[in-house]
Amino acid sequence: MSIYLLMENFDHILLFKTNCKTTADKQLLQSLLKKQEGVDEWNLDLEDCDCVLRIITYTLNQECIIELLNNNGYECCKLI
Amino acid sequence: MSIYLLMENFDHILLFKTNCKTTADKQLLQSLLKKQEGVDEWNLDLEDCDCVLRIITYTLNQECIIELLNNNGYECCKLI
Amino acid sequence: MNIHLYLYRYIIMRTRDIDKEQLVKQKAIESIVKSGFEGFSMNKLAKACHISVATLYIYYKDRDDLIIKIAQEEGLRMAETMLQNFDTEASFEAGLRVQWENRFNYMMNNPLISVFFEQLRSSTYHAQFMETFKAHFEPAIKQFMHNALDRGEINRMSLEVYWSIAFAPLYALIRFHNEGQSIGGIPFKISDEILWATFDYVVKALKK
Amino acid sequence: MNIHLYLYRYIIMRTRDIDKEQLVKQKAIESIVKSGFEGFSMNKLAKACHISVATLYIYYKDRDDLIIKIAQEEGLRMAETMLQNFDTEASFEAGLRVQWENRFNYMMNNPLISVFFEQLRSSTYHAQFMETFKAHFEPAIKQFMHNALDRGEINRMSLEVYWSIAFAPLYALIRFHNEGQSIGGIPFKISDEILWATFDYVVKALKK
Repeated sequence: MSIYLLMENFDHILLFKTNCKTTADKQLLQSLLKKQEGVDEWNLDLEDCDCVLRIITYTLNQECIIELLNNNGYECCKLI
Repeated sequence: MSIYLLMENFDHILLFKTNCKTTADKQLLQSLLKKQEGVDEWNLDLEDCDCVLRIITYTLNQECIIELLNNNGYECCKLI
Repeated sequence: MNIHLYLYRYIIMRTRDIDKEQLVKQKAIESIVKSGFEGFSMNKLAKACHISVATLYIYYKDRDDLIIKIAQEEGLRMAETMLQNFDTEASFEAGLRVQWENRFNYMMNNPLISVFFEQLRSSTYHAQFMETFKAHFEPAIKQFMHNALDRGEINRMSLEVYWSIAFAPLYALIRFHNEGQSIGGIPFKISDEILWATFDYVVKALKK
Repeated sequence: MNIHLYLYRYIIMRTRDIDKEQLVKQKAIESIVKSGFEGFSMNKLAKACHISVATLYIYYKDRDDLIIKIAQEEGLRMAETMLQNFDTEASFEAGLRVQWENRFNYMMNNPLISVFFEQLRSSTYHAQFMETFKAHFEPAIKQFMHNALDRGEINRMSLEVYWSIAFAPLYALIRFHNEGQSIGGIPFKISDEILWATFDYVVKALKK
């Protein structure tokens, strides 16, 4: 393989560690994120211990999502 | 199979639940039971959660073994 | 309590129940198939059989002893099944046909057994299984192969070449059947037609 | 911090590293082989690759997405390997020989792959693997079989009969080799001699 590095911009992928553990949590998130403008795609990895929330957005920033979840009683922080 | 029941006497098999969990415990038991007259055969199931001690003896009774282990700092009771 | 009642209870409590022994063995295999040797414990087994752990330890020295005895017994049972109606003096084709019938029936009548054998293969208990199996099976099969070679029905070849031609196709079909699908997920159910069509190709391959 | 340094850091942090992607895939297969799909997690994988969990989630939506992509990629890789030097217009024997060579080399060069395939077979990811594999492999092999039938080199038979004669013996030998022992625990190492002796019997079975 001759090309080792491809430059790509991943700023539109926001990643969070949450405590959304159940399918009920996922449904609640569904209704929250549907109402939120700017969310192009999202998914929640229920099989992961960090319950990773992954959001594709070209307009929103991390703080905005963290606030949204916190306001609805969920823990949510940047995934490192 | 025409014979369903065979009468056998198993009074010579004594069974105990212990807290002998390690090979070190097993070695200590080895030295204790070697000195104890009347023990024909014995083994300790380290893979079992009850750490079952199984003793073949035609002369000793349960109390005798329980006392021996207790006196050496081990828990030991009849396996049910 | 009068002495007769006492004796009666004594006998009830201390009889070896062969039905129960079979149950223990059956449940042990089921449990090992379900959760592997690592997940298998005397405690779980006792619960599954509705007997006390102590009863298990009456018959088996420990977990290892129980598994070894089961492996040996299965080795014997497999050898006996494989030799049913097997005539060491039969022609190569007739003898191999009986081998296919017996192996096929054994696998079909013991749906858990192939998983259990796979587990045995990759365990330390394989040796005890094979020892018992071989002791009962090998003399007859050796005589049969010897006869087929003497009569010039087949060529001399290594055991692995022979086995992979003579039996790998049979076990592949059984596996497809057990999984309910063959190559690429196509639904599959074995039939006499498929079994014996495959057998004919095997015989064509091996017979001079 | 001046703007150039900032841009520099930005590029370093956000480049897609193809070597690292290969590492992730390799480690993922190793981890799945070792502890099964149940024991596999994004967290463990990130640790094994010395990268952050976030980096994994940049490229893969979730655990499922990662496994599906790996299954698809392996399906493609297997199809490509199996079709190397494979001429759909070749004679039946020559074509089957190339199939044996390619499958044998693929299995030998990828020691973990047979375990991984077994795991895929019994998982929900099997469909994605097979879809990709079939899309790339089937047109060529169908043309080859069609030609062999047209030329009257082999008889028409069901896919399962064909596969169990044509390939089950090969995979049996590879399995013996991988386990280091054959029937009854006899030490075994595959050789060209054994491989091609078995192949000759297979061809004898299938050719008219």
